[in-house]
Amino acid sequence: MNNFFLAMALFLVLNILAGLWRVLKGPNPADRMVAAQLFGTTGVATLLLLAQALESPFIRNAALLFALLTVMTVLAFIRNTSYRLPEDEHNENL
Amino acid sequence: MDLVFDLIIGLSLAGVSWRIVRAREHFQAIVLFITFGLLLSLAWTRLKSPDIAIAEAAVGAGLAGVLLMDTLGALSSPRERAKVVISLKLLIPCLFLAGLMAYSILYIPEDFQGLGIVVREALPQTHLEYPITAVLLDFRGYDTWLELGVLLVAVLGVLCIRRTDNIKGTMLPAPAEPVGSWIVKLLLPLMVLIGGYLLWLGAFAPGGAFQGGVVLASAGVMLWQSGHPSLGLMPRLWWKILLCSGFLSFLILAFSSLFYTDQLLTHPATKTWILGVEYAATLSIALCLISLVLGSPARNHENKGV
Amino acid sequence: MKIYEILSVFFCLSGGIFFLAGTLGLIRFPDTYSRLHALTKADNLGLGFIVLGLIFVAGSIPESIKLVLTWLLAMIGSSSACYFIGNHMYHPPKAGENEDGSGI
Amino acid sequence: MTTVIIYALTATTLFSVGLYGFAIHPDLIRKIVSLNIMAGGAFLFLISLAYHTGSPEVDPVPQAMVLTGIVVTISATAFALCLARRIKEKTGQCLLEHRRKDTET
Repeated sequence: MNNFFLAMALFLVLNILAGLWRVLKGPNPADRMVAAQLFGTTGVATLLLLAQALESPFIRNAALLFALLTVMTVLAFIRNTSYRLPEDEHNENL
Repeated sequence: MDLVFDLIIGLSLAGVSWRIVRAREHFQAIVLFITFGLLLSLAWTRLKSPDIAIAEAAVGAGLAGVLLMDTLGALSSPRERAKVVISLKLLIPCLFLAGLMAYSILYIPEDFQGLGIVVREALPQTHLEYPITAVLLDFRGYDTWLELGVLLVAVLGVLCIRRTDNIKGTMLPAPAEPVGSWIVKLLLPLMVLIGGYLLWLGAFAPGGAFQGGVVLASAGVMLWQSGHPSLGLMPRLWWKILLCSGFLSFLILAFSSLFYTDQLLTHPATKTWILGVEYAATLSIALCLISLVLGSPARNHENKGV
Repeated sequence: MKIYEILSVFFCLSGGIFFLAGTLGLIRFPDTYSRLHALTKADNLGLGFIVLGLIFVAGSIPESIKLVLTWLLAMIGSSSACYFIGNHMYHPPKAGENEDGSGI
Repeated sequence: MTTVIIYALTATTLFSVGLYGFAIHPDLIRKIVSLNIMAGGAFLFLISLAYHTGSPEVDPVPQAMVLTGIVVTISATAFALCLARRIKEKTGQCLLEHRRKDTET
C-alpha cells in the first residue's frame, strides 16, 4: 500500500518536471508565476502522499505550511515586478 | 521503488540547478530557484528529517521568494539578459572538483556510527523528549545562541546600510482591490496559530524555535505586503528589545548560572528554563527576519533624495 | 486489500489524473488566462481527491481534519493567487506607476 | 547504489553547479542565487550521511546543524541582497567590477 502512495508521489514529481517546461519557455513573467503556483499545489499533494508513504505524520505540517506560503511569492511578484518583461514576446500571445 | 524516487529527485535537483545557472533572464532564474526549494524539501522528506523539511518549506516558499522578487523588482533592470556562454576555463575546475568529491563518496566507511546513540543515552538528563530540540538547545546551546547573534548582526548590517535605526518608513500603500486585504485577514491568524503550534510541538516532535520563528516572520511579511501599517507602528524601544531578546535571554540564563552553580555559561537542566529560552528565541528570530525583509534601502521614501 | 484501501487507491488515482490534466493544460494552452483556468480547476480538484483518498487511510480523526484544512488552505491560496495574476495581466501596472513598489 | 550514494552525488553536483554559477555570472543577484544552491548542496551532503548511520532514526546532530544553517543562509542572503541594492543605487550597475564603458551590459 505504501508503495502505491510512493508511486503516486513519484508521478506528481514527474508532473512538476513536465511543468518546468512552461517555466523555461513561458513568454511573459505571469506564465512563469502560473507555473510556480501549480508547482506549489503539486508540492503540497506530494508531501501529503509522502507523509502517508513514509509513515512520518509530521510531514503533514510541512504540507500545511506550503499550502499557506505559496500565495506570498505571488503577492511579491504582483507588488514588486514593476517592469514588464519582453514586450516583443508579450504581444505574441495577446 | 524507493531508489526510483531518489533517482528522480536527485536528477531533477541537479537539472533544475543547472537550468538556474543557465537561465537567460533573472526572473526565470528566481522562479526556478523557488522550484528548487520545493524539490529540496521533498528530498528532506525522503531522507526522513521532517524538521528540515518544515524549515525549508517555510524559508524556500515564504522568505526566499519574497526577498529575491523584491530585489529584482527594486533593481527593475527589465532587459537584463545574462550572457550565457559556457566558459570552459571555469567549467573544467568545477567538474574536476565534482569528480574529486564524488570519488571521495565511494570511500565512506559502511559501518561508521553517528552520534545518534550518544544523544539517545544523554537525553534523559535534559528532560526533553525530542533529540533534535535537545541537541539544539541543550547539548549544542552555543550554536543556537551564536546563530541568534548572526541574525542580529545581519539586521544591524541592513540597518547600517539604511542609515536609519527603525523600519518606520517601509509602509507600502494598501492594495486597491479587496482580495489583497481579505486574504491577509483570513491567512494571518492561521499563520500565527500554526507558528505557535510548531513552536509548542518542538518539545516532543519535529518543530521548535526556528520553524515557529520563520512562520511568524512569513506572517509579518504578508502583513507588510498587504500595506497594513501596524508593523511600522511598533514603538522603536519594543522593537529593539524584541530584536535582542533571543540573544540576551541565552546570555542572561548562562550568566545567572554563575550564582547557584560554580561553572559559568551552563544553564539549569530544568525544562521550563529551556522552553522559556526557546520561546524568546522564536520571537527574536521572527522579528529579525521581518526587519531583514523590510529593511532594504530602496524601499523607504525619505532617503530618496540621497 | 480491504474496501477502504480500494477506495483510497481509486480516489488517489483520480486526483492524479486531474493533476495530469492541470499540467497538460499548463503546457498546451495558448494564452495565460486559459492556463490560469486550467491551473485552478485542475489542482484544486486534484488535491481534493488526493486528500479524500488519504482520509481513508489516515490513522486518526485529527489527522484527517489536518488534511482537510490543508486542502481548504491550498484552495484559498491558489484561487486568490490566480486572481492576482489575472488582475496583474488584465491591466498591467504602468512601468512608472510602481517604481517604488506601489503596485496594482 | 543505495539512497546515500544517490543523494551524496546529487549534493556534490549541486555544490559544483552552484560554484560554477557563482563564478560565471557577473550580476550580483545571480551570484547570490548560486550561493544558495551551494548551501543546499552542502546541507544535502550532511543529511545524506546522517541518514546513512544505520540506526533506524536519522542522526539528530547533523539535522540540528543543518537547521541552524538554513536560518543563517537566509539571513546572509537577505544581507547580501541589501548590499546589492545599495551597490545598484550608488553605481547604477548591479555588478562587482565596474566596467568603464557602459555600452556593454
